[in-house]
Amino acid sequence: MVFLSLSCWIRSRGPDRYWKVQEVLKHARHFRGRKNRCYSLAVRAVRRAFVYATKARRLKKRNMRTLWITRIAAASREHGLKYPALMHNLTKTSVQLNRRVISELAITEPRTFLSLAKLARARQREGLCAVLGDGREPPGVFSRVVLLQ
Amino acid sequence: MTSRGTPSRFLRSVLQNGVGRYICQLKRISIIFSKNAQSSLGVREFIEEGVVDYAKKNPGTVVYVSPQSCRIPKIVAEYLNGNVKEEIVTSKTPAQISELLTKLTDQSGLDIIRIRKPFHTDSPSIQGQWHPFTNRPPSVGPIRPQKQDPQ
Amino acid sequence: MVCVCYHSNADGLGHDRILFLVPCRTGLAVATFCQKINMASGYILNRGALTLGIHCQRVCRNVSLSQVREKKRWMKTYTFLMAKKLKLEGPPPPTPRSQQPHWDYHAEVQAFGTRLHENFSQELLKTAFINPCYLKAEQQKRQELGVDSETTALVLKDNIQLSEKGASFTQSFINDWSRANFPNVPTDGVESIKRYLTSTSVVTSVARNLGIEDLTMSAECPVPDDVLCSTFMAVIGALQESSGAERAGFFLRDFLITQLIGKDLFELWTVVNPMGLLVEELTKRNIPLPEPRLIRSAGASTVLPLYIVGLYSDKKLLAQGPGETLIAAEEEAAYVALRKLYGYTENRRPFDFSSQQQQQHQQPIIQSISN
Amino acid sequence: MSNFTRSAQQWATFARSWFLIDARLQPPGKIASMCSVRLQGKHKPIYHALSDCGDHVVVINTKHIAFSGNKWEQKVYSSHTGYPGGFKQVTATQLHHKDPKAIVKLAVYGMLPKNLHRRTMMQRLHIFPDDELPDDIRANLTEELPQPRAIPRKLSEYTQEEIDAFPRLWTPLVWFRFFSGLRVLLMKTKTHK
Repeated sequence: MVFLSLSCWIRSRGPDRYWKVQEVLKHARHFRGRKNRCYSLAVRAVRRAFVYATKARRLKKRNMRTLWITRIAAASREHGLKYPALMHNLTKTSVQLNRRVISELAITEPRTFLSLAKLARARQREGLCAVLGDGREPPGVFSRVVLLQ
Repeated sequence: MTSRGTPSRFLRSVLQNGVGRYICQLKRISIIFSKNAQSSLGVREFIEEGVVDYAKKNPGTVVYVSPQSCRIPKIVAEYLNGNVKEEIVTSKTPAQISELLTKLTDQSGLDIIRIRKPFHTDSPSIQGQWHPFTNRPPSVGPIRPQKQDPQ
Repeated sequence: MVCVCYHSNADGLGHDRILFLVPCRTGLAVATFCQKINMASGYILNRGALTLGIHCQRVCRNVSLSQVREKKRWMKTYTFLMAKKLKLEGPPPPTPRSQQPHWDYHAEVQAFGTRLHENFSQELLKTAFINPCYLKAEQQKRQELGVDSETTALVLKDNIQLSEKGASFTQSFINDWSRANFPNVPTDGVESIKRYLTSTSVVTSVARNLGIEDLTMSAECPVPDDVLCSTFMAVIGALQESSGAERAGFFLRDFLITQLIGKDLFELWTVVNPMGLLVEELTKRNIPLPEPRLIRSAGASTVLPLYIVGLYSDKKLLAQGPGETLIAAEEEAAYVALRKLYGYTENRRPFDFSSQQQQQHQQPIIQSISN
Repeated sequence: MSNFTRSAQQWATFARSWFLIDARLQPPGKIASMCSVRLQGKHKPIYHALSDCGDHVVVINTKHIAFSGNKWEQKVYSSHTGYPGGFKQVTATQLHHKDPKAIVKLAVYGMLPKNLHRRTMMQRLHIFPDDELPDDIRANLTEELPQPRAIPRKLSEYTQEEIDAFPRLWTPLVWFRFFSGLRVLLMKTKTHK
């Protein structure tokens, strides 16, 4: 009685973990320290990284928006206008550019941004004049509007 | 997948494709299937029904149909920039296969990796990029003790 | 306890491979080891078999459980072996696509024409792909095989004529096109644009991305750059012969001239002394000579200074340019002024790459406007 | 404008400029907030937190800063040496006498983001107690910033004509006589008691 297939089994010690380990290490190769080669450390780091990546997909939108706002604020300050004033007056003049486009305009097309700022400034003045009206208060009201003019 | 761990590239096209004229980037497609295996049933059906139509619709693509004794039927697509893409079509219906073929036809053959931004340009600025002196009034001499009224 | 052993004198070094089959309580345990048979072999054998038997009992159970069908245990060692082999031997030499499976030359050539939306005459196109080096190599091969050259002569024409024709047409077309599109750029500039567009690196990259490499008949397998270049020119020659110069012009415009997109004039044209060139140009146009002035500077005493130099001519600002040093800034300003003079600025009109039918539609409108 | 070579354009866009702020009779907090914006580069539309695009700021006349209220006596700067009993507290006056740059420096340091870039950004802040600048720094300057607060004029700076022309509600002399008379009267009544 000779078993031939039995001798083929002899080298295989348990299940082949190699591929499973490689699947994890593949995502950890750029990590720092032993995490990029030791499985037991890598598997935790990779799991954490995936969690961060999932959360960051949401966060990215938020962070980008704050970055755009910072940039627009910086650019509008150069033209002597505050960010809320700029955005509010642009929406009032129905300029429907979003913050990404406006911030890109501020970097790559400074003259276009300058004209946008001028537009917002003009609208701001107009709005102020409209509030002030013809300079007379409604009857029976005394306010500082007269003094401002 | 994490964004730092995966390779990425910018949006681009092969040879500015579409600027002058559009060229279908798929140059060759070979459908490898088995004549009698069960897993290539859908492929066989597709070859009976749709392959001729596909070839007529895309005269710029050479379609090779090769029956081999194989368990896993596949579609090998070769692109103009030299990339080769293999798609396994084990037990897929003819509709799915034709959908896959249209997808392969429409692709550019560039690596399918994360694209950093959905827009890209070689010359981003027409009016000139911002630099620290863009919005400054011109002045003579290096130092400007400028006494602007802070409007 | 039953021991079944058989000896195999595979390696003639006196080592014997002994295989023990030890029936235990749960199953079969198997052990191989090499052991020099000597005086004390009986004792050692006995002991080894005992310990291994106990040891293998556990191993064996795992094995019998985890032996799953289609789980490729050999894969790891095999891939490592293959990687090692690849590292030792280097990658295999590339084979031409025509010698790989799935290749029909006629269909490929036909598809090449339709893919590019051009009407090639098939004969000409096939001739265009045959390089003289291929013919030479083929003839030599036949001679080596002992085939009589007279009975089975190679009735193929090489592409030298077509290639020459295509090359001259390309030169003249690019020349005309750049003259029409950059009326202000001097001859040197046009020459350098032409040189860039017909340079081997650009033409080969275009040819590779158009799939000409597969179809080219060449003696060597990764087609050498100059052969690929001449093949591309021959394709243009074939196109010009089969469907006229206009179509060939459109072909060149769509595939070669698009490589200019995103390129700067002075990337292609190396000007050693831009200021001298600017002075020359201005004297030609009867504009007073430029006068460089430092407009702004920042961080002059640091290692990261910025100087902005303006070029004034007749008290009017011609151009300004930033730079790391005063000289670099002046040079940059001269470049900017030259770009403005030559009309190769970023805010120029984009090149006209519209298709033929669109142009025919547009032309009457443009004429009516210009009238 | 737009036709710079790419390398030159890059150099120009990311060049560092040098700002000059005169702190004479200015509140240190306002000076510090101006400084911190510019040190971080938040006044540029190309701002990015990772791109290190901050500028240099030169503050002069820090000896002459002005606190409002009674901050000179009440504001306390605390520190701890780390040893037992090493808790030090000094008022703003004491600190200012010891080092006239310290108040502005601490104010800016506190307004910068608390990260690893903070020390780098502080190195781009140059503070001078007087209005004397070394020549190498003077050569770098690109722009002087307007002061955040209008400097009030002292009474000694007004000319006599201006003082005379100033509208007044009462004549001080008459009122002085009236008050002194009143006081005498009150004192008399007190002594009577």
